[in-house]
Amino acid sequence: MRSAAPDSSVGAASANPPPDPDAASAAPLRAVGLVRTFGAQRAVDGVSFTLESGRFLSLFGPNGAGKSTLLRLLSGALRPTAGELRLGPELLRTREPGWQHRIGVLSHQTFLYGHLTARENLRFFGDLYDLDDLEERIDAGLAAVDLVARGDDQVRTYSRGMRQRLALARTLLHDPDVVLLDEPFTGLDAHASAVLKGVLEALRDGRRTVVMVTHNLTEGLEMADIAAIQVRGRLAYWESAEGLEAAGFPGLYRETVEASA
Amino acid sequence: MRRSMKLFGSTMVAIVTLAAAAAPLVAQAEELGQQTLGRAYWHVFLAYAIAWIFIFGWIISIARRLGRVEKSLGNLDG
Amino acid sequence: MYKRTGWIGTATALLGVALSVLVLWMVFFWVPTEANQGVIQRIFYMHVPAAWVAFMAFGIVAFASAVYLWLGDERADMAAVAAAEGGIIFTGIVLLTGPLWGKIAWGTYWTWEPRLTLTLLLFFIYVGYFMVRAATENPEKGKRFAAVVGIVGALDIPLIHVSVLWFRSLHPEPVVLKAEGPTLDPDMLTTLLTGFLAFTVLFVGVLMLRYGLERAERELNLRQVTG
Amino acid sequence: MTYLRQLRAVIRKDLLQELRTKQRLATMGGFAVLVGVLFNYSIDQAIVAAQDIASGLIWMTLVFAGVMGVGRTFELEAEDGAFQGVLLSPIPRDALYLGKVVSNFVLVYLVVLLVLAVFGVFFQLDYGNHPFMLLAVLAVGALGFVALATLFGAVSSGTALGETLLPILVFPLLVPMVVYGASGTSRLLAGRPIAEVEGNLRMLAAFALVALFAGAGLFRFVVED
Repeated sequence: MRSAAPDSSVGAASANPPPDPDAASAAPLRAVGLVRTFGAQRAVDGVSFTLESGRFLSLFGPNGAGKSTLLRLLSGALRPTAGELRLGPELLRTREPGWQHRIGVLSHQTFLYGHLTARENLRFFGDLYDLDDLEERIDAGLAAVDLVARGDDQVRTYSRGMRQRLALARTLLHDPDVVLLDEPFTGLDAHASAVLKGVLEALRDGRRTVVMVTHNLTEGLEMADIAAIQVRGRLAYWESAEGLEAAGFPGLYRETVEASA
Repeated sequence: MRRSMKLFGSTMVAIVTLAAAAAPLVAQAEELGQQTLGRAYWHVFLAYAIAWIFIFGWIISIARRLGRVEKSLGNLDG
Repeated sequence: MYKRTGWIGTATALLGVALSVLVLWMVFFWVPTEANQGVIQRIFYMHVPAAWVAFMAFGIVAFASAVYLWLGDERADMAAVAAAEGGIIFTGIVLLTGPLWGKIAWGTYWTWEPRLTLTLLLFFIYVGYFMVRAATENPEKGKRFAAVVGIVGALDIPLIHVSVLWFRSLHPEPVVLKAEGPTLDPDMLTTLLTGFLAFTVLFVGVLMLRYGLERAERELNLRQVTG
Repeated sequence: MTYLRQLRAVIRKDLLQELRTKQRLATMGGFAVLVGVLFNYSIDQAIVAAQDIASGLIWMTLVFAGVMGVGRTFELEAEDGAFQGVLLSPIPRDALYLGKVVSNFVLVYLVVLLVLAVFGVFFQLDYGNHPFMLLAVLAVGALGFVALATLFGAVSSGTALGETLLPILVFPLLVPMVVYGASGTSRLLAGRPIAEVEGNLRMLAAFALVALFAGAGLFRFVVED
């Protein structure tokens, strides 16, 4: 049985003696020259960056800029046409369990089965990740997103906000080091989006790296340590969000997009 | 472009050769056909005609597509 | 590289055409008429080589598909498409000329003669191969789907062959073709072998041209989108 | 251990889902019964005895109902992107494939049993002296069918044509299964000894094995981007 603790993942257990538990989580997420083409189209066109662990990256960009493709490359669902991806010293090899254990993805689609209950959904995914102490994890996860009372109801009876909260619990069930968010606020009412924000805020324990793709400039900037703008497959902007004025950002965004388009 | 023209030219030469070879055959076939086994002869002719039409249809279609693609590539270059 | 393929391909195809003309001459002017079946047996010199080419093409499709899935090499996929297109042409020839023979030799256009049945199924596998390609929006996915069709088809074909043979033994044909003796008349054998040689050379030559076309088309496609 | 746990999770999830919705069982079962009704009117039983052609009817119903049911597998997975979530998890693709094969097999075999029961009543079929051999022939045949249909169901659901493409891809490949399955079944229905069917069963098993190995090996090329 494999526990999902970060130090037990495949890559860390290489020839070298096991590193101290924090080493793996302190690892930066690094992309070098990532390219992904679909047929003749270059959706992601030479993206390189280093994201220190514990940071929150918000990735903005117009439609068709390749943001989702970049996110899918980071998740390992898509194989890069060229370039490589590393978490610390560890090279991402697509479709290797070692990587998949360390990544959690939350999209605007929930990845949930409507005819299963919340617990059954989590149990299914927990089995796929071969998690230890699954029932405890499920209890904790449901408690974190405030769904304990509805845990045995079928997901199709849930509201959109509840589903998204459950999806968040599913994303974090295996305790990933890197969390990827693809437009997580799409279609959420104010309340659900506040709850989601609260849980995402709690994710920032300095250990987890988060990458969020979003359209919403204010929401995205509010949470970010780093703001990036992707235009036509390339990263056109990459700055620390600390010095950024929320009021001035839309103008900056528009300029960047127009300059690169 | 030149290559595809060459290909097309060779196709035409082949067809002419085939026609030249076939003309006496057809004459002979009509003669034989009136004597015996007419139907079998016609089936044999038909079979060979089908095979040649298919194969040359394929070659000609390749030549035409190649011509078109090379023209477009030439336009991109020029 | 592309230029070389084009030149060698054209030369090989021309040689194939020349050999095919030679076969025509042999079939219609030179080879003696077979005693049992008569004139209709002359279809055989083209029909059997065409079937051989159709199956060889499928072998190439399956092999190139496996290489493509394994190594992800675009060239393997181009070879597979080229061979599949040839395969569908030659299965078409076999399927149309077989009944022409059958009508005279067996008295009916279609019988569930095992080899003819096998060719029909092969034809449909080729049809599926192209449909899968045409129906996918992401071309990379279409290539992989087609490769899967090609490989599974190739794995299944021996089983199909055994089963249709067995089915035939279960239900004897109403008019059974007399087996040719173990030794074919030497002139007939020469003609048949020339037929095999002609179609094989012709197929290989045209395959190279088709490969060159596929290459040029993809190059054009790439440059149109990026350039 | 991990592998078995993942495999079991897929099977359990699929069956649970089917148990809740009964979508596929209802369509397949309804189809099978209605086919029986239509067959009744399409056959003049004064001329042809149902017993003589029953094996063909059973196998054709199996194939058509099976294509309907198995073709839906991946459409159901597409619901709210669930399959993407599965593909992001570390489950080996062959475990995913085999899990799907098992759950589809359960459904198809339930329909086979329904067909046997319904046709038995409709046409007063006599299932011969070896009903268990009959069940075995149908089980091995259905396994081969499901192994191919699951692989190509994933292919067709990935295309713009969707499920309509599945029969075109899979029918030519099913010939060995139909030949050995239907002839074995008709021998059993005619009361022939078991020894005459053992060869058929062996060939069906060979077919199922080839299909399973091909599917397990190739599935990952079908489901991934």
